[in-house]
Amino acid sequence: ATSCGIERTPSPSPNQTSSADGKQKISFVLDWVPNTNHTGIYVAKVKGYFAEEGLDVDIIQPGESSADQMVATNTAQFGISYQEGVTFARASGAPLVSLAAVIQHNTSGFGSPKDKQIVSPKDFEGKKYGGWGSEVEEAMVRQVVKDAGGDPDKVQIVTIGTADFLQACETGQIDFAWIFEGWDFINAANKGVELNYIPLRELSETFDYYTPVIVTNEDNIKNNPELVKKFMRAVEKGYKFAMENPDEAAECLLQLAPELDRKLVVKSQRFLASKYQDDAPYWGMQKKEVWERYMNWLYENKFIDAPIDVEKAFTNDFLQNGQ
Amino acid sequence: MNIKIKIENLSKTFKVNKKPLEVLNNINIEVYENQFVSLIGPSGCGKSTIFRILAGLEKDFSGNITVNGESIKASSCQFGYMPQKDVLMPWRTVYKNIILPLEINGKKDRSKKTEVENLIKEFGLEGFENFYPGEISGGMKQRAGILRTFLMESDIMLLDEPFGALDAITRINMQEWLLKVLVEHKKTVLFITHDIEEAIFLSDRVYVLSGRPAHVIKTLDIEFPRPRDREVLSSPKFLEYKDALLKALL
Amino acid sequence: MNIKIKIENLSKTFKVNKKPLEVLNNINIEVYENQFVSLIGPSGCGKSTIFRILAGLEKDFSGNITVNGESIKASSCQFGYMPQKDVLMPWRTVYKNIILPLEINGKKDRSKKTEVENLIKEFGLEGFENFYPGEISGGMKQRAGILRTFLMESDIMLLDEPFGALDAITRINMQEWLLKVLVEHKKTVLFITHDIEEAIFLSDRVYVLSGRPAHVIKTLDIEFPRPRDREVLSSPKFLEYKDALLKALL
Amino acid sequence: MKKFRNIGNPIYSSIAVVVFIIVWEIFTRAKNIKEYILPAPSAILNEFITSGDLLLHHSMVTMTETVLGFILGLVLAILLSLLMSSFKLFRSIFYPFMFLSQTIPIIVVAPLITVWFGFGLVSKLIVCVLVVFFPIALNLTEGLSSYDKDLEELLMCMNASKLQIFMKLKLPSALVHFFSGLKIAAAYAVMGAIMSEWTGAESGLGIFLTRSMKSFRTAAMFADIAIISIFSILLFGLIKLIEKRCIKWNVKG
Amino acid sequence: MKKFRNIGNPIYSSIAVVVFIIVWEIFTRAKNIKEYILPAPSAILNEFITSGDLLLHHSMVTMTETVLGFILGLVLAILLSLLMSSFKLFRSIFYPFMFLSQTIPIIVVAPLITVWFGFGLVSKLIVCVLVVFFPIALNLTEGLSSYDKDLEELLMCMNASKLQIFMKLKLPSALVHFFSGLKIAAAYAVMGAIMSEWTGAESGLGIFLTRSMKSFRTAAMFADIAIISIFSILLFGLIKLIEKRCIKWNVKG
Ligand SMILES: Nc1ncnc2c1ncn2[C@@H]1O[C@H](COP(=O)(O)OP(=O)(O)OP(=O)(O)O)[C@@H](O)[C@H]1O
Ligand SMILES: Nc1ncnc2c1ncn2[C@@H]1O[C@H](COP(=O)(O)OP(=O)(O)OP(=O)(O)O)[C@@H](O)[C@H]1O
Ligand SMILES: [Mg+2]
Ligand SMILES: [Mg+2]
Repeated sequence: ATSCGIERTPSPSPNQTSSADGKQKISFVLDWVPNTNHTGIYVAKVKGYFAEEGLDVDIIQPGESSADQMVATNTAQFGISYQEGVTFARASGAPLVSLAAVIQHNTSGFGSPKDKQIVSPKDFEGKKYGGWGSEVEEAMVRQVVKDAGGDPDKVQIVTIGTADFLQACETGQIDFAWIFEGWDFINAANKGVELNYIPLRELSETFDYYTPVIVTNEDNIKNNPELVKKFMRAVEKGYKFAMENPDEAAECLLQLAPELDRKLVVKSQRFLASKYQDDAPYWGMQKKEVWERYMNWLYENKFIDAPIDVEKAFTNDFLQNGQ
Repeated sequence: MNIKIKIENLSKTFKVNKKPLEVLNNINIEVYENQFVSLIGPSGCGKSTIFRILAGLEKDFSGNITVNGESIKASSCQFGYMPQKDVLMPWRTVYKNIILPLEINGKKDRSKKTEVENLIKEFGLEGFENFYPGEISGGMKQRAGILRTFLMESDIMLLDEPFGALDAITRINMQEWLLKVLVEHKKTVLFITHDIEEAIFLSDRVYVLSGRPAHVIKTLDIEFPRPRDREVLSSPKFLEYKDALLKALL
Repeated sequence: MNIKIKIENLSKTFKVNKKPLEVLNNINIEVYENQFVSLIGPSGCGKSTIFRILAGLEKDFSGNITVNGESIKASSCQFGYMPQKDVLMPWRTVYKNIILPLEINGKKDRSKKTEVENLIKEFGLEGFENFYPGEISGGMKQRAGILRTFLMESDIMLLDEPFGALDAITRINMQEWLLKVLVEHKKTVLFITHDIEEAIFLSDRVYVLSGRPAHVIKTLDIEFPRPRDREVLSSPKFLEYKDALLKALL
Repeated sequence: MKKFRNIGNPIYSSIAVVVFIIVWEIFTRAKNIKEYILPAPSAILNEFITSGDLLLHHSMVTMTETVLGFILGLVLAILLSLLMSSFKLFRSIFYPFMFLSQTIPIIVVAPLITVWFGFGLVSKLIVCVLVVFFPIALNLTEGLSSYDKDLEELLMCMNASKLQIFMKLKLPSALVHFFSGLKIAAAYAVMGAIMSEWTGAESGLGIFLTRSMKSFRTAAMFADIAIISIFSILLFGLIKLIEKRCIKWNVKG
Repeated sequence: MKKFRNIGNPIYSSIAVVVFIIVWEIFTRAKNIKEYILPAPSAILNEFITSGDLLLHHSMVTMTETVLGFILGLVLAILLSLLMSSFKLFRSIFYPFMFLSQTIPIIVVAPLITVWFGFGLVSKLIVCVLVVFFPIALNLTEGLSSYDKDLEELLMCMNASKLQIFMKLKLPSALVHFFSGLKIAAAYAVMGAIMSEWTGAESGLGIFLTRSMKSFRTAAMFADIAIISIFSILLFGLIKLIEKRCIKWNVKG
């Protein structure tokens, strides 16, 4: 069976045409707008690491919806996803494989304006949580409250869709929300709003999953390991550069995505520089326990019909220059 | 006798494709109360334009028009006006088209209803009340138009070639009806026709208009007494009138 | 002489609001080559309906119709047909409306152009070529319609009250033109009118139709020689014909 | 021959839809297309069965929004068209804003709308109405100025009031345009409700849609879309029915 | 009096827009509204200056998509309308699909479109065309069946071919409807291009929009929306201009 349904042979993919200067043209699809999670990719592109490997990478921004299908079908050879997405994708048979954890630990958590005095999940009781409306999200919030000995039913969960956390807080519509430390938290600081922040990784091991991750599909790994190796070598180099030179890395990102807020990007980059590798022996390493723990939680809470084989969901084989 | 309509030095020039088209040139017409006045003249000379001006549908003319002693206002129409082209609403049945003026005046009461039914019978439209305009003949449309005009209940009627699509017999019936209305309802009628005999038979006075730009080239008072019957048509006086009008037209 | 149009036992019933309306009842009409045949009859009797059937615009009739010896087909029309209501395209100028048949037949060449210009002059429409239908008078619209029908260049013309909105003088001109065309172009004409004198003056034969449902109540052959001039109008024979037709109509 | 504005025989269209579904089923099976790329109709149908209750629950929410939004949008559109065709100044001033309102990408302003008007019905209705009113208002406004000028003159000669001219002439003349607008709006109405759920909602087909999308349940996503389509078609059918009653005369014209 | 279909005096509408902007500016200043809730016009203007080059670059991309999409959508709409008004069977079969195509939420199927048609112009044009063609096709189809039946009969008596009846009668009669459809489409066209960027893009106003939104640059986001609006208005103006030339006679009729 081929990985992609429609008359498209996975290898060589028509998307892997050669560009004019003989480089192999491939597509990399983001999960969101470009941000500091993606810096390594941008560095690799700007600094010519991809070119050194003979690759010509188009970095593509999708719409509001996830781009996992594009990678699963090899429409794009590589992309950004997150552990939950890969788990769901694999549960439904899509052959996504995670190649690297961009950030070693989950850098998201619960943020709230200082004056709300929310410092532990127990304080969530009687407060309004603004979420984007996912059932998984809701279950996780309830879980952390329960873990902290609170009554999850006392948390009022309102869906704010795509509304911005800060705006929603400002107008008094919510009290706290799930935010990214390296993005929303820093944005709030920039805007002069003081926040309380409870990192998720401190609340539960289960929820310290990998987000985001770099993904490809099984076919590339099986039939095109050279390409994957080349690509990951450049990416790894990019992220290493970003760890060492956050300010210059931020410039690389801003060069290709100048629409972003410079102040935010620079600060965020400085924050993330130490978070990429964090306590891991090398950048991008993924642990089976992390994959398993969260997958099991999803299964126990009936979000997936059957456990998936996490061994197939990720690989560290293409890290550390493929050692 | 009161003067009902007084048209003084009426001139009108259209502008089409930036070129002026002089249509009316110093028209003077007087219509007295309960009089029947006809306009005749070559096709395209400007007869309908006079009516449209009276009805307030054309602005930009020069001259003076008074109706019942008052200058006409652009926004209101004091006439029962029947346009040359029969304009019926295609989405209304014949009956609904006819009673449109009653709807507009809010006079759709019971007593009216029987009056309208009788008129429909008299006009030979019985049985066609629920037909749509697309389903009746040209002459029937015209009769519906006349009836509608009558129901506008103004004491002055402007009729623009009302009998043009009617056969001889129906036309005679309609002429008789019109004369009856003239007497019974004390109406004043201004009438356009191409039928010279009709003009003479019906009118107290006939204005003959010249070709474009139209001016009055002859004013002929018809001195047959009222009520008239069709015998006048064969009187020598009638032939005299006819000759005079034909000569003026040629 | 060849028979051009043969209508045998033509009957037609409309259905409106589920009730049948019998309009034509066993009509028989014959028209020979180069003949001028008129239909007269009370308003609403079914004259226009006969034309519409001939032109292929009404299906569902009973009876037999042959034109040039062949049964008429629903999909095509072998006539120059002028409907009773003048239908001009409001978005085309008078000129563009007139030459529509030429456009359709793809005959818009140079020589045609001068012919059309001459006709426009003859029809008194000179100077109005670039007017839109909303800017010309009722009689002018009718003349444009006649001209357009002539340009359909069929050897048989069906004219439904073509002169209804024309004044006496213009009407005479148009009658003369029509007779000229009849002779010069060897046309065959089927004609509807309400003007009995016109019917007699123009026709070789006049059919008188009864009221609805229409059947032929009189067939009158007019035996004036051709070419005719207007003197026949005052001949005793003419008055005889007129009386006969009037009697039939009453 | 004189049959008028007919979307055609519903039998043919039903057959066409059925054929389309069968071809789709065969295609996905023959080509062995993965469910997450394009689920087979049978898989979608299966989803209807397994997630039936859930879909029903979400549907009810969205239908309510749609119906409310459609009615409000309709009322607004009629009101605006009346004002615009009655008062030139209003038209001059308002027409550009009406047009501009459509050029704003709802997806980006949805969060702002939430910020301004809070969560809940108001924000949702604003989005719904924004989507629905425009095609109706534009078509109706155009329609209200395409009447027979001769008939208007006639009515003026009868000294009909502006309201009477409107009711007896302009409105009937505008009906064809009006219904064109309604049909376009019908196609967008359910989508409008879906978008309105972006302003924050707990249930609704839009929520189900994003949830199934994010959890890679493509068949469920298609089941959701199918419901959206079916409901749109129902709305369309209703409008068609009303149109048939209203513009009956045109069949005869 | 007989002035016809007029969006009104452009002076009034310009004044109205200017007044609107001034009120907005005063409002945000007086109420001291935070820029990230609602930026003042001056802040947006400032964004035009500071991000001018960038906006221009992205604009060019989106304009190209819009123009291409609009033209293609127009052509498709005309083609479909022709087919639908000429062949009853085609109409029966196709009308429902045309309608259904509008009920599919593009935002969720965008990735699938990319999977089927790849990154690049094809996917984008599909989305653009999908948005643009519908209002035109629906209005044109309705328009093509609202002609004067008497004129049709006349043409039939002249033995005009179907094509001739179409060209000389149906098309001119459908123009008002057609332009209504075009105007609706004009309002959606740029939005369509923006949506098309959801299928994956590197530049375009849609990309700028989400990037500025997600990095909390609300003023930049509004500047982007302003460009979208301005371009839509330009498209509308162009259509208005063509309409004026095409339906000139109606002013006189
Ligand atoms: N709206 C208009 N714009 C320009 N010219 C017009 C307009 N209405 C009428 N005319 C011109 O005015 C002249 C007189 O037209 P009018 O309809 O008054 O003639 P009429 O005497 O009623 O003719 P008929 O006996 O044929 O009905 C015509 O030449 C016509 O072209
Ligand atoms: N489409 C139709 N549907 C129903 N009835 C119709 C239709 N067309 C005509 N009729 C009826 O047929 C009858 C004859 O109409 P037709 O137009 O043939 O009369 P006509 O002899 O031409 O009259 P006129 O002299 O008034 O023009 C009328 O009673 C009319 O109501
Ligand atoms: Mg006239
Ligand atoms: Mg007739």
